[in-house]
Amino acid sequence: FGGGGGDGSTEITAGTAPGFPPFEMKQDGELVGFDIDLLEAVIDETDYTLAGWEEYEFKSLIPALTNENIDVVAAGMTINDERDQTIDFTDPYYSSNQAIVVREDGDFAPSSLSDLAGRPIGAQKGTTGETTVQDELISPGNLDESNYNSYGNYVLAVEDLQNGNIDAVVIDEPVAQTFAAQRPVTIAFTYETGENFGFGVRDGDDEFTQALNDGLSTVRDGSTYQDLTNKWFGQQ
Amino acid sequence: MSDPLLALDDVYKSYGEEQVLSGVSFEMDAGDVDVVIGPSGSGKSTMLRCVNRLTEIDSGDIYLDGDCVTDADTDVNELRKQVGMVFQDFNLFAHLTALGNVTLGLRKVRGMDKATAQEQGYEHLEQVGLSDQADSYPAELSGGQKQRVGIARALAMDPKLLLFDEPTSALDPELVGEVVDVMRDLAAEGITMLVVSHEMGFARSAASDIIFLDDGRIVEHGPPEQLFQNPQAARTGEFLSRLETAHEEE
Amino acid sequence: MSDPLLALDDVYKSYGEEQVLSGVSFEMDAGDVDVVIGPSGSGKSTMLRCVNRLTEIDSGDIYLDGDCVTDADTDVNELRKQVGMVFQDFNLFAHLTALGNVTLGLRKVRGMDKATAQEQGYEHLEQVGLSDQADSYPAELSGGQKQRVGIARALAMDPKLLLFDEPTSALDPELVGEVVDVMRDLAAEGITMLVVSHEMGFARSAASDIIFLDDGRIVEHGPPEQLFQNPQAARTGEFLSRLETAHEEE
Amino acid sequence: MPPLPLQSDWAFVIENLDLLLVGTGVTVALTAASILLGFLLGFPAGAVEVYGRGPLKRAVETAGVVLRGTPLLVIIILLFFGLSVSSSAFVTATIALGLRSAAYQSQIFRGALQSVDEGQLEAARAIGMGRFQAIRSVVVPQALRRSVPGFQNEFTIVLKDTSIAIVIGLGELLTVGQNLYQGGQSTAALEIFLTVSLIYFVLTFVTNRSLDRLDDHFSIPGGERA
Amino acid sequence: MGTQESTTAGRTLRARAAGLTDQPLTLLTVAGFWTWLVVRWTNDFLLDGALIDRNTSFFPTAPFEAAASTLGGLAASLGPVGFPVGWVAGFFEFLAASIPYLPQLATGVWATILLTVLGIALGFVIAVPLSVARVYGGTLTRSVALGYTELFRGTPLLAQLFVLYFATPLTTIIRELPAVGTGFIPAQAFWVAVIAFMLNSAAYQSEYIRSALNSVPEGQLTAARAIGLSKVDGIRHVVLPQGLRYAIPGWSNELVYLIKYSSLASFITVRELFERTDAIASETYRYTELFVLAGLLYLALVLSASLLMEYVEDRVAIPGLGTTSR
Ligand SMILES: Nc1ncnc2c1ncn2[C@@H]1O[C@H](COP(=O)(O)OP(=O)(O)OP(=O)(O)O)[C@@H](O)[C@H]1O
Ligand SMILES: Nc1ncnc2c1ncn2[C@@H]1O[C@H](COP(=O)(O)OP(=O)(O)OP(=O)(O)O)[C@@H](O)[C@H]1O
Ligand SMILES: [Mg+2]
Ligand SMILES: [Mg+2]
Repeated sequence: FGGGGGDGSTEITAGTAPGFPPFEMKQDGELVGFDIDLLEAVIDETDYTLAGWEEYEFKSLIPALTNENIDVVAAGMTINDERDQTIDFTDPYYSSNQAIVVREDGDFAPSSLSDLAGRPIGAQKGTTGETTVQDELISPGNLDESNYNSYGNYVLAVEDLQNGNIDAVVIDEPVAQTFAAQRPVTIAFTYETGENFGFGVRDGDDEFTQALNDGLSTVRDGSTYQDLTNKWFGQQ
Repeated sequence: MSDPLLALDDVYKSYGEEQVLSGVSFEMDAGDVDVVIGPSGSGKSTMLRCVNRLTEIDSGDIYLDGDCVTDADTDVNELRKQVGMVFQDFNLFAHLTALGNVTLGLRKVRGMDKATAQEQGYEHLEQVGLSDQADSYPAELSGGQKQRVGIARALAMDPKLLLFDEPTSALDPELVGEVVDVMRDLAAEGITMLVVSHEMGFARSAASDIIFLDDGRIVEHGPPEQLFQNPQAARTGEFLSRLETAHEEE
Repeated sequence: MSDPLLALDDVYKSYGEEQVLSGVSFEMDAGDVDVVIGPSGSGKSTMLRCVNRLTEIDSGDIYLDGDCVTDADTDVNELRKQVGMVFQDFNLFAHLTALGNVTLGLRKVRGMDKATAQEQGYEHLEQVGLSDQADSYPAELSGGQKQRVGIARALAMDPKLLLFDEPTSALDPELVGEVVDVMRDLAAEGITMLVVSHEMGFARSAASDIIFLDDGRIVEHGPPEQLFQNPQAARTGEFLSRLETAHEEE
Repeated sequence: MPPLPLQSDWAFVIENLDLLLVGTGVTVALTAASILLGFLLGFPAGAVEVYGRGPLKRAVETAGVVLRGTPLLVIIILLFFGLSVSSSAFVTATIALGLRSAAYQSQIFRGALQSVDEGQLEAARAIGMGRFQAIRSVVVPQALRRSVPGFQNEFTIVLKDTSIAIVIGLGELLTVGQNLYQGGQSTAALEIFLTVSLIYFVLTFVTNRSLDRLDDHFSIPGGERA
Repeated sequence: MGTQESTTAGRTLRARAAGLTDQPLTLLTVAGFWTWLVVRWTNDFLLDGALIDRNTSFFPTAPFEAAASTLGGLAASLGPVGFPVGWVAGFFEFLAASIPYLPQLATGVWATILLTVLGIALGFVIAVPLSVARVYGGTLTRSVALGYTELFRGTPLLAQLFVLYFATPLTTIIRELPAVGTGFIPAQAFWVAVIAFMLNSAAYQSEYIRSALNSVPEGQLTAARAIGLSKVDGIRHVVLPQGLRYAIPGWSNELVYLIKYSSLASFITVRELFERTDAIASETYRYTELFVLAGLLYLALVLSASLLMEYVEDRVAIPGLGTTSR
C-alpha cells in the first residue's frame, strides 16, 4: 500500500465515504463527486500518484488513515480540534455550515436549534452534524438522548426523515442543498459553524501535507477549482 | 339375548397391494375374554387397531354395543373413550408420572377436575398394584410396571372393551407374570377384553374363546379346550405345536 | 520341544477396585486351537485383549514365540502385526469395501503397493469364501459375511496367532454356521487360534484345549473330551450344564 | 402518512444488475476463502479437542468459546480498526469470518470424530497401525463424511454473514446494493433489497443442493446417510 | 438439510460452553457482571442517578492507571524478560482506559438484552405452530411453513433488517402506535428490530423444534389418540411437552446466536451494545479497548445465557426424557 511517508514511494491511496452528495457518491458503480475530482486534480499537481480510492463508512475513515489503510481522506471532513488531535489536515478547501433539513410538506418549520428540542432528529455518525447535536442540544439538556438517531450515512438519515421517523437532519449545507434539489425535503435554516473542510492526512506526514497544500493552492489559483465548483454545485 | 358387545362383520383391509384382513367376522359378548393368536404379519394388530379406528377399514362393519362404529359420522374420540387399548411397547407418556399417565385422559377427555381425577387415578393404580409408584416417571419403572400403568391408563377411561396388543412380548421373561396376573384379575372382574397374545397359560386359564388368524383370515375360532386339544384346521395344529416348543424352553 | 507359541505367566489385571484377571497362566503351541469359556464378566475379553496389548496388564508376563511382549520397550504395532484379532461386533472399517478392509493393513502397515495388496486381499477373501463381495461396503453385507471379512482382515496380516472374541455372538442364529465353518477350516489349516466362544459344536470338534475362566481365574484347562465328559471342578460342570440347556433350545 | 420510498423502479435494478453481480462475485469469493481458512484451522482444532490434552487443548477450547461468544461485527471491527491485521478489507473480512468459522467448524468436526465408533480405532490398532495413522486412515475419512450436514449449515451461515463486511466497506453484495440506492439516482430501496435478498437466497439454495449432491456422492453405499 | 445434525452440533456446542461454566471462576465472573449491571440499571433507570451520576463509572480509574505505569516501568527495567509484567501492565492500562465507558455500555447491554429476550420469546410463539405445521400439517400448511423457514434462513439477517426498516411502511405504522417512543418505551427502530429478530428467529427455532418433535416416538401420539384425545389435543398435551424438552439444547444455541446477532440492529439506529461501543469509538478512536470490552460484555452475556439454559434444562428435566446435560 501507499507509504505516503514520502521516502521515495509516491503511490498514495485515498479514502472516502460515498453517500455525501455532491462531495462523494456512487453513480453507476463509479465513485464521483467534488471531493473526488478535487483531490485528483490536487494530486496531479504533486509528485505523487493516486493508486486508487478506498470506500469506508465516514466514521471509519480516521482509523483507516491512522492504520495506514489509506494515506489521505477526502470526504467533506470538517477541520476541528478533536480530529486535529488524531490526524492532520491540509489547508481548508471548502467552507460550510450546518443545515437543518426538514420534510418539504411537513408542518414542522424550525428556525433555530432550540426549536428542535424534544423532536426526534438525526445526523451522520462521526460528523460535525453529530457534534453540533451533542454540544448544542443534548449536553445543555435541550434534547433527550433517546431522541437522537445516528446513522452510518446521510442517505439513510434523509430516508428516515422522509419516512417520518425523524423530524430533522443536521447536515452539511452543500449536501443539504443537493438533497433539497432531489428529494421532498427542504432546508429549514442554517446554523453557522463557519467550519472548513480539509483533506485529512496522517499526523507527521508533513512532506505529503505540504505537497498537498501546494497542489491545492495551484488548483485554486488556476481555473480548475472554479470549474469543479460549477460542475458540482452549479445547478442549484 | 341382547346384542353382542363387539361384532366384526366381513372386515377387509389392505395396505396398497397387500391384503391384510380378508373378511374377518366374529362376535364377543360382554364379559368375554377373547385371545387372538396367529403368525407374525397375519393381521392381528391391524384387526385390533381397526376396532378403535386407529386404522380405518376398507369395507365391512364393526359394531360396538349395537352401534356401527365404522360409519363416517362416528366421533372417533367418543369411540375411543369406550375402547381402551394397551400397547406392546407400553407407549406411556414419557413426560408424565404414572399418575399423570392415568389422569391425563380423565382430565382432558372426560373434563374432570384435577382432584377427582387424581382420586380415581389412584384407584386404578391400586387395581394394578402400583399405587406406591404413582409419582414415578416411566423411565423409572420396570417393564412390567410400565405395562401395568398402561393397563391402568386404559381402565381409567372406564371402557366397555379393553384391547391388548401383545402386552407381554416386550417384557423380560421374569416380568411377564405380573402383567398376566393383572390381566387375569381383570378377566375375573368381568371386564371384556380382546387380547392378542401368545401367552398360552393365560389363554388356557382365562380365555372364553381363542381366535386363530392366519393371513388375514380367521382360520379357527372356539373355546380354548377345543382349539388346543382338537384343532379343526391342520394349520392351527401346526401353529400351536410350534408355539408349544418355542415356549417350553423358557 | 521348542518354546510354546503363546504363554501367559501369572497375569494380573484390575480396573480400579475390580480384580479382573487374577494370576492367569497357560501355554499354547503353534497349531493349537484353544477355546476360552466362562460366565459373563469372568475376564475372557480382557485376557484376549491383554495378549495383543489393547489392554495393558498389571503384572505377570506374556510371551509370544519366546519373546516377552509385555516389556515396556516392545513395539506394540510390531506385536499386533503378529497377533490378529476378530471382534464380536466386527468393527469393519465402515468407509471401505470388503477388499479395502483387508488391504488397508497391507498397504499402510506392511507398506505394500496397491496392486500387490489387492492381489493378496483377494486371496484372503477367497479363503473365507467372499471373493465375490470384494466391492461391497460393510453396510451391504450380512452379519456372517461381515465377520468373514473381519477374519480375512486379520488373516491378511499373516499373523502367528489369531484371537477371536465371541465371533458369532452378534450373529443371527442362522448365520452362525458360515462363520464357524470358516473357523473350522482355519483350524484344519493349522492356524493357531485363541477363541472366546460358547459355540460348543466348534469347541468339541476343533479345540485342542478348553480353558474355563471364572472370576478372573482359570478354573479348568484341558482337552474338550475331558472337560465335557469329566469336569474336574464342580463349577465347570455347573457352567457346562447351564450352557447345554441354553444352546439346545436354538 | 408521509410518502414512502416505494416508487417501483425495477428498471434501475436491471440497469445495475451487472454491478450487483460483481458484488455477488465478491461475496462468493469471500465465502470460499473464509470457509477454507475455517477448515484449515477448524479441523485441526476439532482434532485437538478430541485427541489432544493439556494446555494446548485448553487453549483451543478457550479460543473457541471466545470466538463463538463474540458477535462477528465486533470481531471484524476489532480486527480492522483495533488490531489492523491487514490494510485490505477483503483480507480482514476473510480472517474474521474464517476465525469464527474455524471455531464453529471445530465443533462440527469434534462431534463427527467422537461419533465414530471406538471399535473402529481399536480395530485399526489391532492390525498394527499407530495411533496417528489409525486416526488418519480410519477415523478421519468417516468423520469427514459425517460432518457434511454440519458443514452445510456452516457454509450457509458464512455466506449470509459476509454481508456484515459492509462495516469495513468491502464491496460485497449488500454494500453494492446499498450504494446503488444511495447514489442519488434512484430511491428504489425495496427493489434493490429484494433483489439482493433473492440473490442471497439463490446462492444458499444452490450451495445447499450442491452439497447434498456432494454428500450423496461421497456417502458410503448402504451406510447411514452422512 | 441436516437439521437433526445441526441440533446435535448445537447440543455439543453448548455443552462446550457449559464445560466452561463448571469453573468457579466463570461463575464468579458472571455473578459479578450481573451485580454490576443490576446496580447500574437501578441507579440509572429507577433512582435517576441517585447513587452516582449516570455517566460516572462506579470504579475509579486512578489506581489502575497507577498500577499500569508502575508495572510498565518495572517491565521496562526488567528488559527482555519483563514481557509478562508488560502484559499485566497492558491489562491495567486497558482497564483504566475502558472504565469511563462502562456506564454507557451498561445502557447498551440493557437494550441488547431486551432485544434478544423479546426477539426469541416472540419468535418462539410463531415457531411452535410453524414446526407443528411442518410435522403434522397438510400439504398446504406444510409448504407454507417450509417456504417461510427457507426464506428467512436463506437471506441475511442484515438484509431483513434493512428491508423492514427502510423499505417497508413498518416504521410509520409503529410510530403511530400509542406510547411508542415515550418514557421508557423505545422508539420504532427498536421495535422494527424486535420484529425482524422475531421473524428470523422463528424460522430457526421452528427447525430445532421440528427435529425435536420428530424425535418423539410415534407411539406417543397413537397412545394419546387411543384414550380419546383429538389430534390437536394429543399434540398439545403429549407431543409438545416432550418435544420442547428435547428442543432445549438447540434452542439455547439459538438464544446465543441471537445475543450476538442483535448487534446488527445498530444498522437501523438501535442503540444497543454494539451501537454504543461504535459511537464512543468513532468519537474517541479507542477502537481496540472499546471493542475488546464489548467482546467481553457479549461473552459474559453468552455465558450467562448458557448458565441460565442449563438451569432451565435441569429444572424441567424428567427422568428418561431427552439429554440431561450432565
Ligand atoms: N401402516 C402400515 N402400512 C403398510 N403396511 C402395514 C402397516 N401396518 C401393518 N402393515 C402390514 O400388514 C401386515 C399385518 O400387520 P400386523 O401388524 O397386523 O400383523 P401382526 O399379526 O400384528 O404381526 P406381529 O405378530 O408381527 O405383530 C404386515 O404384513 C404388515 O407389514
Ligand atoms: N475398560 C474397562 N474399564 C473398567 N472395567 C472394565 C473394562 N473392561 C472390562 N471391565 C470389567 O472387567 C470385567 C471383565 O470384563 P470382560 O469384558 O473381560 O468379561 P468377559 O468375560 O469378556 O464377559 P462377557 O462374556 O460379558 O464379554 C467386567 O466386570 C467388566 O465390567
Ligand atoms: Mg402385531
Ligand atoms: Mg467379552
